Amino acid sequence: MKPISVEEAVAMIPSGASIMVGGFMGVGTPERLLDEVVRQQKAGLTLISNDAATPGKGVGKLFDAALVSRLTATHIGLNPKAQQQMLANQIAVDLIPQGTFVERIRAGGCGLGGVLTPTGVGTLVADGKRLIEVHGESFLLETALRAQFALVHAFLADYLGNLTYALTARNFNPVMAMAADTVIVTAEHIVPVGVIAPDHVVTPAPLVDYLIANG
Amino acid sequence: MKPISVEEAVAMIPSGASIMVGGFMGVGTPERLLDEVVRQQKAGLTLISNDAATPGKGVGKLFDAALVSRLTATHIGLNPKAQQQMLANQIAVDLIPQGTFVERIRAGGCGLGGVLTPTGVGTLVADGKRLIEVHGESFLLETALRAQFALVHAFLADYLGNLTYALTARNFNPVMAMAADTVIVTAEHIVPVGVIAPDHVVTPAPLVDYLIANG
Amino acid sequence: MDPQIIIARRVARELRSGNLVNLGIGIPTLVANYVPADLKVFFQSENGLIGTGPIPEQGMAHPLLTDAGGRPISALPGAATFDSAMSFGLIRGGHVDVTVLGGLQVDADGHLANWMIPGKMVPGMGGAMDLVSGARRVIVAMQHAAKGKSKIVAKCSLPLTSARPVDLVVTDLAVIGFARGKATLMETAPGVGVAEVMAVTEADLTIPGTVPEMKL
Amino acid sequence: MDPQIIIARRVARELRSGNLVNLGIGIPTLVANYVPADLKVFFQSENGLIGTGPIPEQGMAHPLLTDAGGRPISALPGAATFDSAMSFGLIRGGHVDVTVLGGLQVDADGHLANWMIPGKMVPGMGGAMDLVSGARRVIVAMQHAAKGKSKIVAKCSLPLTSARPVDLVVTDLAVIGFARGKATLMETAPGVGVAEVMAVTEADLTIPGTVPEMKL
Repeated sequence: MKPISVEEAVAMIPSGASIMVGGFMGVGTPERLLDEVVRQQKAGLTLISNDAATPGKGVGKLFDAALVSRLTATHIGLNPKAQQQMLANQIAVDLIPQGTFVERIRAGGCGLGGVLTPTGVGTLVADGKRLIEVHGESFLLETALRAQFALVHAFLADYLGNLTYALTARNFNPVMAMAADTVIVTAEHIVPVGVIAPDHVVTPAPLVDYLIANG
Repeated sequence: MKPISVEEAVAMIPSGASIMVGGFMGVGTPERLLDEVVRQQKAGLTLISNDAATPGKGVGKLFDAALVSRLTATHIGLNPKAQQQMLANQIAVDLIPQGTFVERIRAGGCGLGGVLTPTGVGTLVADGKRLIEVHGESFLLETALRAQFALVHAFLADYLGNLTYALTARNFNPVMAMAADTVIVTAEHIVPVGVIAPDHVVTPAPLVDYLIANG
Repeated sequence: MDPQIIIARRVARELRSGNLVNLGIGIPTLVANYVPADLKVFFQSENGLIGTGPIPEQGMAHPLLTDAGGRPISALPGAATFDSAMSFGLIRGGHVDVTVLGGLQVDADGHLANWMIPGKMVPGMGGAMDLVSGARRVIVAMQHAAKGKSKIVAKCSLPLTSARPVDLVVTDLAVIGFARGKATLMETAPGVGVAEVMAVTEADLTIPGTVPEMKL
Repeated sequence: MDPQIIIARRVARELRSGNLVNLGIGIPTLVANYVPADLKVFFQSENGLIGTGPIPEQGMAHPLLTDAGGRPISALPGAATFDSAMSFGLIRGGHVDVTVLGGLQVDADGHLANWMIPGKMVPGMGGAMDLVSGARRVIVAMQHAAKGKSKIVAKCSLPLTSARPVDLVVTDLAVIGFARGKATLMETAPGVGVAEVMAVTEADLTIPGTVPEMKL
């Protein structure tokens, strides 16, 4: 893990990059990184995020600034701007079930090619997907999902990069921290090594590439 | 969750049942439950366990008492009795890679039909399995694994059944606690509700059917 | 009684002690208000919490403790938090005993449509498809009709949420089950007759010999 | 120098600061003893720990903190523990930078056999197949020959551990790489000549113009 400024971190992300962003309706989202993505006007992004949050909050800021060109998400109904941009074909949107979304990312992070899920069988979600039978039951083959960058928000980070999360701000952050080529983390608190007990670490240090330093 | 005596708990397990037992070389194994399984002479068991531990320790006790008739495991090289029983065809043994073992159990617990893994492609492990290509890469289809009973060992259990695990005794316990029809737990310490912080719970209470009471 | 409250109160009677329950947004959320205090039900919020509590007192809300809509909630003693992989492992893996969801349409075979209206409402399915596929029991809580049109239809015209039929539909007029795979009138709301329900229901309903009145 | 120590010291030189490293049992375990103190390497034990420390002082061992063989170990400050799904997610997902494993045979194409001898040794593969499939770099640490027979063979006669070739083999006599897919003699052990290595190696080795001596 390397401590880095938010400006330097975002400067590494090219326009057109694929980014996974943690958070659920803006809760547990690395706001400082998104503010800087907007400031540096990184455009044409492929965004992988559970939802579109709301205007002005979390990944909603990326829609406010019209920086997203492709989106994989599970629900964007609470962000009218994202809805408008989708309906106006400014964004190519892939809406998928939330359990499938998280398993595809987990598969991407854990070296699996994909998973078989019952979710979506017999619905529009099955269109174009392989149906695989196991012991007489039908499942959809859902393939692994990865990104170039994961933007992750933690509660505690220690000097090595071990992470914990708080309450419902954990959500997609731990799986995303495994599924990207480069993992950039903001934390509410940076603490010395040993403050986080081994049993409480959720994301072990070697998964973290960059931690946004204070100040 | 229902508190129960170890005698009553094991009395629920019929001979010939399939049981998953947590632990890695006997570390993190519910010894009290296994002692009672031996005392009640539950025979013809289908055992799903990472290894065979060593004679006298962990699931090794089940081999000492010759109670196992089928075994799915990843490594039994450190238990000569299990090796002997396998070579004498007293036990049908399915040895599978450890990452595949845990993903199959996780799939069983999470309602997935299976996962695609690169592990074992081009080896003996691939015999009789479906090979599935995703984006030009080959994966083995490994199907979900469940049992009738999971015997789980925790570090802390609260009065509701929330569980935490200690250090390397966590291993397969949390995934097994999701992948069986009936989940029976022993804990090093039973503590009041609220002693375990929400962020530290690893196995949430609703997954636990029975907790072995003290005394 | 307010129609939504009839529905919420009736659904609450389906919950059992020890159940893990997931409530969707809208009417389902109201169900929590009518669970008897002595019933120990675990409520899951799919953004990563078991043990959701009421809206916090003024000044006590924490920005990192919210429901799936991003609104502040509290947590009860014995609550557990977890990531989304675990949350949907619980849902898909059959560990959620009951899910209560809103509906746009339920048809005579018990199929639910509740996530999109082509050309009009395309918000995404969120967790709905996993909940209907994976929960042990799926209960739909919705008004019987909208704008004078029955929401209990012969065949869903809207895209299905799952190929798996739901177990129970509770409306402001009736409780409908799917014994032997066909919509069956189980109960009527207080003061509502069987004929009245049939008149406002598009789907063919099987009518048993006796149809009791809902207990609320 | 003891052959095992030659191997362990040479392998240790392959590790870089920040690497997540998994050491197999046997000779690989010795590698940890030769990592320079200023090199910050994370060692994983696949039973659920990153940050393995040395064997505990007398009386300090804890029965719930062990290595993959069930033997007491310690944990360094900043250690992390996790379940087996996470442990193998790290391994299969390419998060382990280097794994060092023992071998029974490695062939000219870099294929490793290290988990069974049909009719003789059938212990199970444990984590070996996942490690070879998933780690970024696979290093085999083994004696060059056993009972006078080369372990660097033309073609593995024993069942393969993975279809994926290993990256480096370090023996008591040589370092062998697999540039362009073919076994290549990279270095010789101190005092060992190229001819001597070739004489005890069954596989055809590509011999570059210069073959430096191992630095230990």
